[in-house]
Amino acid sequence: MIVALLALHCVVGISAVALHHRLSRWAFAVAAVPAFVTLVSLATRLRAVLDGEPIVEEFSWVPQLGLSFVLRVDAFAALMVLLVSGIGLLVCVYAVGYFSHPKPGTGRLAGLLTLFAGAMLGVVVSDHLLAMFVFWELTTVTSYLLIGNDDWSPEARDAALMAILITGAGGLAMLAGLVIVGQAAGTYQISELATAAPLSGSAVTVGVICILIGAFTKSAQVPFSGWLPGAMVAPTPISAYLHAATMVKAGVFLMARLAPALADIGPWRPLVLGVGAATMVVGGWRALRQHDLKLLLAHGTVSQLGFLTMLVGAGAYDVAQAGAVLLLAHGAFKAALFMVVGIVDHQTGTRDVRRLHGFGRGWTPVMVVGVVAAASMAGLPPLLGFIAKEKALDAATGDEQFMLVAIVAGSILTVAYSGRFVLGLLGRLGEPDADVVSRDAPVPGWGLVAPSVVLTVFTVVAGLAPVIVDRFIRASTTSLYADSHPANVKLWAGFNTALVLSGCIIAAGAVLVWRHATVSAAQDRFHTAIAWVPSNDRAFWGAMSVLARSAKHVTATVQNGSLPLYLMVILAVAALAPLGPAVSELDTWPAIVGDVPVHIPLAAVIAAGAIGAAVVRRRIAAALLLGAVGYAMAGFYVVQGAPDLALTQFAIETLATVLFVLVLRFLPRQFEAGRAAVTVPIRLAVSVAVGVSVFVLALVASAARRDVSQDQISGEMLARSVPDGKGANVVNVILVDFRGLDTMGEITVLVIAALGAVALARATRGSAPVENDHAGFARLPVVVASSRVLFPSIVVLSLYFLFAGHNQPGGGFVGGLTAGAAISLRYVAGGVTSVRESFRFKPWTILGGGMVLSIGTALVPLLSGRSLLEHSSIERDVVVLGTVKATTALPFDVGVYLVVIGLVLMAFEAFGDDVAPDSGSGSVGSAAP
Amino acid sequence: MTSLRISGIVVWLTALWVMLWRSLSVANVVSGVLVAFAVLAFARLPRMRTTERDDAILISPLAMTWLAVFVLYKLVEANAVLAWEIVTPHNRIRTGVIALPLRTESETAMMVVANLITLTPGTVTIESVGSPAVLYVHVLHLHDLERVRTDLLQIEALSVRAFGSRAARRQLQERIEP
Amino acid sequence: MMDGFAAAFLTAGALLTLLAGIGVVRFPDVTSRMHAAAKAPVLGIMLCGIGVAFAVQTVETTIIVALVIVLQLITSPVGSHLLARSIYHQLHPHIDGVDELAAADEDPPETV
Amino acid sequence: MTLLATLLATPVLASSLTSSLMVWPPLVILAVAALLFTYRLLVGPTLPDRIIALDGLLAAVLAGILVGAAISESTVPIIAVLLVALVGFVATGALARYVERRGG
Amino acid sequence: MTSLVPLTFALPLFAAAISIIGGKWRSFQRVVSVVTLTAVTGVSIALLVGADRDGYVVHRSGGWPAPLGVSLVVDRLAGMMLVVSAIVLLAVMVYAIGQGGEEQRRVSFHPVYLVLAAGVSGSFVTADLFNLFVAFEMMLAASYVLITLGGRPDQVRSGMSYVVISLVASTLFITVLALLYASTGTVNMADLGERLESIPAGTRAAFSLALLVVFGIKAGLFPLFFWLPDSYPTAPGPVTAVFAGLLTKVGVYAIFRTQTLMFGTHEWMGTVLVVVAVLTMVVGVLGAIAQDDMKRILAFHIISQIGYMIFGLGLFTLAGLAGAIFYIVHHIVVKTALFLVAGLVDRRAGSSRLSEVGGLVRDAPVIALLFAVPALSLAGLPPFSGFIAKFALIDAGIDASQWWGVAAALAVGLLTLFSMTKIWSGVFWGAPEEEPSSAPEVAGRLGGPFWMVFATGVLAAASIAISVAAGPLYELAERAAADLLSPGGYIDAILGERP
Amino acid sequence: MTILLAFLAALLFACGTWLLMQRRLSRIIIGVGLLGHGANLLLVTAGGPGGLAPLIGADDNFGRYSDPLPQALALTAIVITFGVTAFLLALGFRSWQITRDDAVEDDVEDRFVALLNQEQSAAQEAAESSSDAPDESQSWEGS
Ligand code: NA
Ligand code: NA
Repeated sequence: MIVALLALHCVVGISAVALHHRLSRWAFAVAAVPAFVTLVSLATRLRAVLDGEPIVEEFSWVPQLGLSFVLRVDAFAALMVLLVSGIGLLVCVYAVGYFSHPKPGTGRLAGLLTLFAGAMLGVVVSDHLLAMFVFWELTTVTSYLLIGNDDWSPEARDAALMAILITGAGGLAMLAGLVIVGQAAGTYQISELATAAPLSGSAVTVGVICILIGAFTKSAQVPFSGWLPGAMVAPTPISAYLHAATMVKAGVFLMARLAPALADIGPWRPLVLGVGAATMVVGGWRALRQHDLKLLLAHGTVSQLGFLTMLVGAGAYDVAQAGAVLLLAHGAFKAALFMVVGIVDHQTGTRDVRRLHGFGRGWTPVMVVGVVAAASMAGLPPLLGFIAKEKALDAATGDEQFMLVAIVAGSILTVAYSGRFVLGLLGRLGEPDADVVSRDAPVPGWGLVAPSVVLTVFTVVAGLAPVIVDRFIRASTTSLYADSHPANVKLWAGFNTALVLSGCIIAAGAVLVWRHATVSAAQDRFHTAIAWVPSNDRAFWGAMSVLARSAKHVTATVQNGSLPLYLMVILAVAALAPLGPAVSELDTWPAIVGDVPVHIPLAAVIAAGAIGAAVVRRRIAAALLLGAVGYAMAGFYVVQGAPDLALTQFAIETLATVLFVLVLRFLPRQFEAGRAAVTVPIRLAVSVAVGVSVFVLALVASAARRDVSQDQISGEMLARSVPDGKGANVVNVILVDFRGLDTMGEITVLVIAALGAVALARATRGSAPVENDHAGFARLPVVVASSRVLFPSIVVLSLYFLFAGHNQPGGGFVGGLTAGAAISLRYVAGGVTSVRESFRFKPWTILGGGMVLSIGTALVPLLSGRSLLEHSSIERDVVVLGTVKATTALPFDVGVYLVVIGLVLMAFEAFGDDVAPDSGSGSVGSAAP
Repeated sequence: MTSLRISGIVVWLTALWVMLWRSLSVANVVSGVLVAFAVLAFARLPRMRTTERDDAILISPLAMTWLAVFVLYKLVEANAVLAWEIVTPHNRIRTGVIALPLRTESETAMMVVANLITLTPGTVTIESVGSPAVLYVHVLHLHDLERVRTDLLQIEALSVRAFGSRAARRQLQERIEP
Repeated sequence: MMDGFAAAFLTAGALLTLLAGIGVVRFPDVTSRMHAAAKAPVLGIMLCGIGVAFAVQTVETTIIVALVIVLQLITSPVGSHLLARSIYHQLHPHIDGVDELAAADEDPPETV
Repeated sequence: MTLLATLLATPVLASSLTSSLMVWPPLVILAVAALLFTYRLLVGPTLPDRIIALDGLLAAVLAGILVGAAISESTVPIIAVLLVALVGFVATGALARYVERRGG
Repeated sequence: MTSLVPLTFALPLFAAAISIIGGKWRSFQRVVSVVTLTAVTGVSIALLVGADRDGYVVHRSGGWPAPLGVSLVVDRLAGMMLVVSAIVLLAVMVYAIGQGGEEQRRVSFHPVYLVLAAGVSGSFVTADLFNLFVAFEMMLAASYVLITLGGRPDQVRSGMSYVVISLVASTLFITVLALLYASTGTVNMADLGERLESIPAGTRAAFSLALLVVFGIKAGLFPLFFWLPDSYPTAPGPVTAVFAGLLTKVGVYAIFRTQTLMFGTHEWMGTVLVVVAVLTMVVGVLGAIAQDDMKRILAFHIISQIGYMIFGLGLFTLAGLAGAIFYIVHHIVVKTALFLVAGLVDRRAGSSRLSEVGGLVRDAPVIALLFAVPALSLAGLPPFSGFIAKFALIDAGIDASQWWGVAAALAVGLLTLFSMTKIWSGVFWGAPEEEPSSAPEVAGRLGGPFWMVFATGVLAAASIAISVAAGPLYELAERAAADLLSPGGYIDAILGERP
Repeated sequence: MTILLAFLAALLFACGTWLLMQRRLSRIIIGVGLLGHGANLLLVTAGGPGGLAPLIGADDNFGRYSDPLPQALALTAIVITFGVTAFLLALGFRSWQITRDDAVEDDVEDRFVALLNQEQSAAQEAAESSSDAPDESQSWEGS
């Protein structure tokens, strides 16, 4: 049943939001449906609930995390449901009248309101801390959307932001608190919490503080109360619902639920009482200063929330019972008062007491409602508000001295601002020179007035005959404090201290009302004196601006947008992080300084080339020095017994040089001596750090080999290469067979690089190459004629590498790179035109074809249930030719070969043109210094 | 003098293939021919400016030997000169650029001549203009201009005799003895 | 005996390369350096190759060394030609004697 | 000093040449040549100077590989020399094309 | 079943090849891409089911036994990553097709995207460290191309940074691989896990830190992430989305895999990770607050969210790891969805700058809804998936008494909420304050082309589905975490049972 | 790993690092190249000291083979680096098309944030220097 109700809210809410254009203000009529259904459902089960048989429903969500929805409607929950849905229903009816001239977003409000009501309902029926938190946060979000619904207005947006951030912060703190407490108690279920073993420990203390922070923010307790008056930018029906009757009660509700279990834990009671008292007094004080009736009510609400906090949080059942009555009373009178203010605003266009000068005759019901509800707020008999306050004073007269004082002080202020409200409403605070707007204001329709009348009737009837709520209140109290025996709720509790105090309070309040001008002047003087104390608003927005500033500062510092600096940080970290632990293992200094004499000249060339490349200022010279390093490395590979690597290095060096030339011919000759991003000492330090780190790691890593007993995995590769891999060149067998998967990925990288290079270089002109006449590219007969012989010769060599590679140095890569050199020769001889002529297929086709061939070869064995890349081989005797061996490694390698050729062709497609595609003037000479 | 009329490029590529495999077997020759034809089929050779059938070259083994000996001699001689130049402090360098009007129109022949000139130390071909080509040669030791020119033209004669096409031989003949 | 030949050829080849190196360092201008470097290494590698052929003494090695020598002889002048040409046109080196190309450029011959 | 001592004390890779004396001179000579070329590569001053030097350096490396092949009596490394013999000039040509366009 | 493992990356690769050849016909490319990615999704789901049933699904490429060949393995974690990434890749592909743009203009979009998909899958399934490098390279190479697709000046600028940094990271990776091989003589991860136990502790610690740095660059850890927010937002919309959702998580995955499998769970490493995680969270979220562009705000949040995942890892407890795994799964979906929304906003309003956009809640309510769901989820608000993820981590953190980490996680959660409201308020509320940089494209009631909205909606729905199915999903994450904490099963699955 | 080679690798890494930390893409590419050489040096030496080329049966009459696996890995790494370098050059080329240079400029958005930060600290200093005049627009009173 509970879930169905929640789902109903959800569905109706979403539908209303979705259809809000069509429904407009009638969306509120739709929104009333779930509230009504809820009330009816509650009514049917109320008897059992009040008899102590709660409705319980349980749904597991993430059981491992203890996340589940335990929904439980006991008497206290039923009280809250009554508030939420009852006032919700009335507010919806009221809103239909209120929004007589709906704006485009009005209908959406109804949907959001329904969603909010659903969330609030969820909060009050949750018997599980985490489930309650889920709904709690949903109320935060929906109220954000409700407050900011009039999104054109910056004030609305700001208020919404403030509300969501403050309550959101509280929510997160609360989450931590809930988890801490839940973990300590071993359960998240509220009904089990009270019976669990008493909690203690510093973690629980922290947890309790966190939970209270959450509750305080939601219930607008000092110092988190600033968002609530701000939220008054929302339309009045919304304010009446959210900020008077329901959402702000969530914190109170939570404290009421947890107080039985947690009130004895260290900071709970002092915090609850201190904060509640401060809130009650400060809120009352501020309410007394307002000219805007709605703001007056808002601050009044803050004050009442402080009152409630003290009552429900104190952890004693009699005080809590007073709290339950006050919850009910406050819901009734505050909603009614907001409705009244809304009516005034709706009919006159103002809520400012200085512009109200009394209303005409038709307004009497509104005035009566306003005055009676205000009287209930002030705690005048025989209204429900009076009963609540009496009960509270009575309960506090025991040992709650502090609370008593706070209640008295706060209540005096309450009487005063209630009086101010009444005076304002009746036009007694109107200023003569202000526009008179109220006297001729149109009389509000019954649709607008009726809901507040209903509430006020309840206030009066329940005040006169509290017996109608007595059972409810007592059952609620028992449901919170199982072993308690709450007294009956009575209008006349006898002549006791509380009554005397009440009288004094009313008298003192009346004096303040009577001398309201003097009070205002005194308040003004006081505020001038303490102007240095930041207001809630100022504190909040100040904090926000500090946040924004520090965010900008931090970001501007670390995120400076400069690649050199990023690299500096990365390289420094990469060098220093592993260096520390590595150095500690450097105790075993290796014995061997060098093992092969030829290393010395090679090292000398490499070192000279590297240092030269690092310091030389000409771009192309740096490329040449890198080439020198590459050649020496190739020599080194030969020395180490790695001919395949040497071949690859030599071939790549040739191609890389050609590519460098292709690009560098456009770029400025020298590196500009511009502003250095990283200063020389730092660059030097980082470079040295990287060098040292590599040095140490290299030595330490190879020294560690002694400690590993297993053989290198390549040992088996050497053994199985010929018998199982069908190839004598182990490197090639590794590349196409043992680790053919790497090669598959590698050719893919080449394919992508090729596609990317062309896409980039031709970014602005589509994919079609531009024919150009090579004005600057002299045709050299000697070279052309030579290349007629050399081009096919190099291609033949490349094919040799391809076919011999499985047994001799070579392979698809070396072959492809060699063919790439042949293509480069065409460029040298005749420019890019000649390159485009060099093969009968388009680069795309070669590239894609090669990839299809390789990957297809890899995939085929899967079809017959074997492994990816599992090669098969055949050996046949052919006449004349002798034994012919073939393995499927060959087509794989042919694919590799084609891909490399495709890459080179594509590179020339990309930047082989003599005149850059969109170089504007087209003259390259102009770019040259 | 026997001359063989064959497609020079196919022979060369096949020979290259067989040499790369380092063994003269039927399989290698057959596959070499196949590879050669495949390469010529899939790859397109650079276009020559003239319309001559370049592959129709005539190989004369005897003349080729002469050419080889001559080139090797020049190679060693010029290297010796250069070595002397390098190791002695004395500076005999006198640079110059001379024109070398060839007598054959074949671009292949021109290419061979130009490359042989470059190969011999002390001389480098830096430009080839027109047809029949005029080669411009940078000379390191230009002391006797005409002697250098004669030496270099000797290379042309030798190489055309070694593997010039019929037309090239005719042109050479015509222009040496008009 | 054969090892003696091998060592001799290898040493000679190395010396020729060294010679080129000295020339490249010692010669005063880029054109003469070019002359020094363009050829000496060719012969140097040739000699070293012959040395290897003597040292290893297999048909395979001989064939491949022969191939190296032939290819080196074909390709090396092409690069040198290109480089020399670019030096002449871009660096305008001082020419001691006649410059018939400069003369021809002023009075260009007919081209086909 | 210890570095040099260690290096000198370490035998070369297995050699079947009768006397290592016959093997050492070419390698040392080539090392000196390589360093000379490297010097020119570093100081330039013109781009063709560096290109020439790089070509020379490459030649020295190739000659060194050949000497190594002779020492180890192996044909395998020569294939690398063969590759460079056939394609090495392409890089030189491309660089020359650069000089042609952008000057030395 | 084992034959399915290589299909996760080989299928997209083959499709990429076909797509290159058929590059002239865009609709052909589209069909190939969608069919392939759908197939990969199916395969991934099957693998996840298989992995959850058997623990490990192993495939030996080339038929070679480990460590001779490259072994591929799908365990529960890899299976989860495969499934979620396949879904995201498919959705983004549909979105890209709906958008047109660079997808329409460039021949290379489809093949490159497919390779990206292959690289991502490959990274998840490989059990070989070098092969992981190769898979990374595939993914990265594809990302280089995608991030610069269009060649605009800002793309070139940020592309340079991106490529260079990635290249440096790759070089560092190779370096570490070299050193690891020098120490152990193997590159198989299971094998490494065994052999690294015998090397000196300092050396092993150095390796572990070095790999953390290598993957930390890709994952976006403090202080290695600075390049990321500069790079991602300049890419075409769908590309940014898939980068944001997947690429960093591949780095995170690699950290999870290598640290747990190869280096064990040491307390000092946990501390390092938690400190790094907290700094990453905080600096990332502060960066987001300083921004004025929806895409950049979201990009900074990638960083801050990575911090949460690493925090979970650093706890080295079952709950922490399970929470982190859940977090990864949730975040991939949600972050991708948010960037897809940013693309919709960009298209609808002509800009993604908060000052140049406004009022979309009225003009394009569908986009607003599509933003709200993942945004609330990202902020960790219940009942969305992000709440469960964040809650799981906070729960684990409190359980492990990592108070500062928990406090940071909560504070950063609040700031994330602030960021999301900032976007909401700037984009969906109010009115534009400045002229947008390009013309808005008004497109029907959905606020954008159907397939774009559809794809975004699918991911938003997926985020809700994660939250609805959080129970079983978290159980799965817990089983995956248990596997990570006891890597013996993984090692045995790859190397076989040994005495 | 000998000290000589370890030092050489360290030098390559140091020079590469030096080149990386500045603004010209072509220099960065050179730096990446040096780093790549350093990494390959480490890879190739990771298999232990050199030996015979791992060609089974060709020259296996003496000595031992060098470790083929790091060679294969290095080969893969070299080729990948080559491909990516080609792409990086394309980026440089594109950069030249746009800006006539290959400078890696700072990120515009980041500079914008930095600028805001500067302005804000300047404003703050100005505010502090003009002493603490109370802000009349805000009162202690909420809203
Ligand atoms: Na009050
Ligand atoms: Na805006």
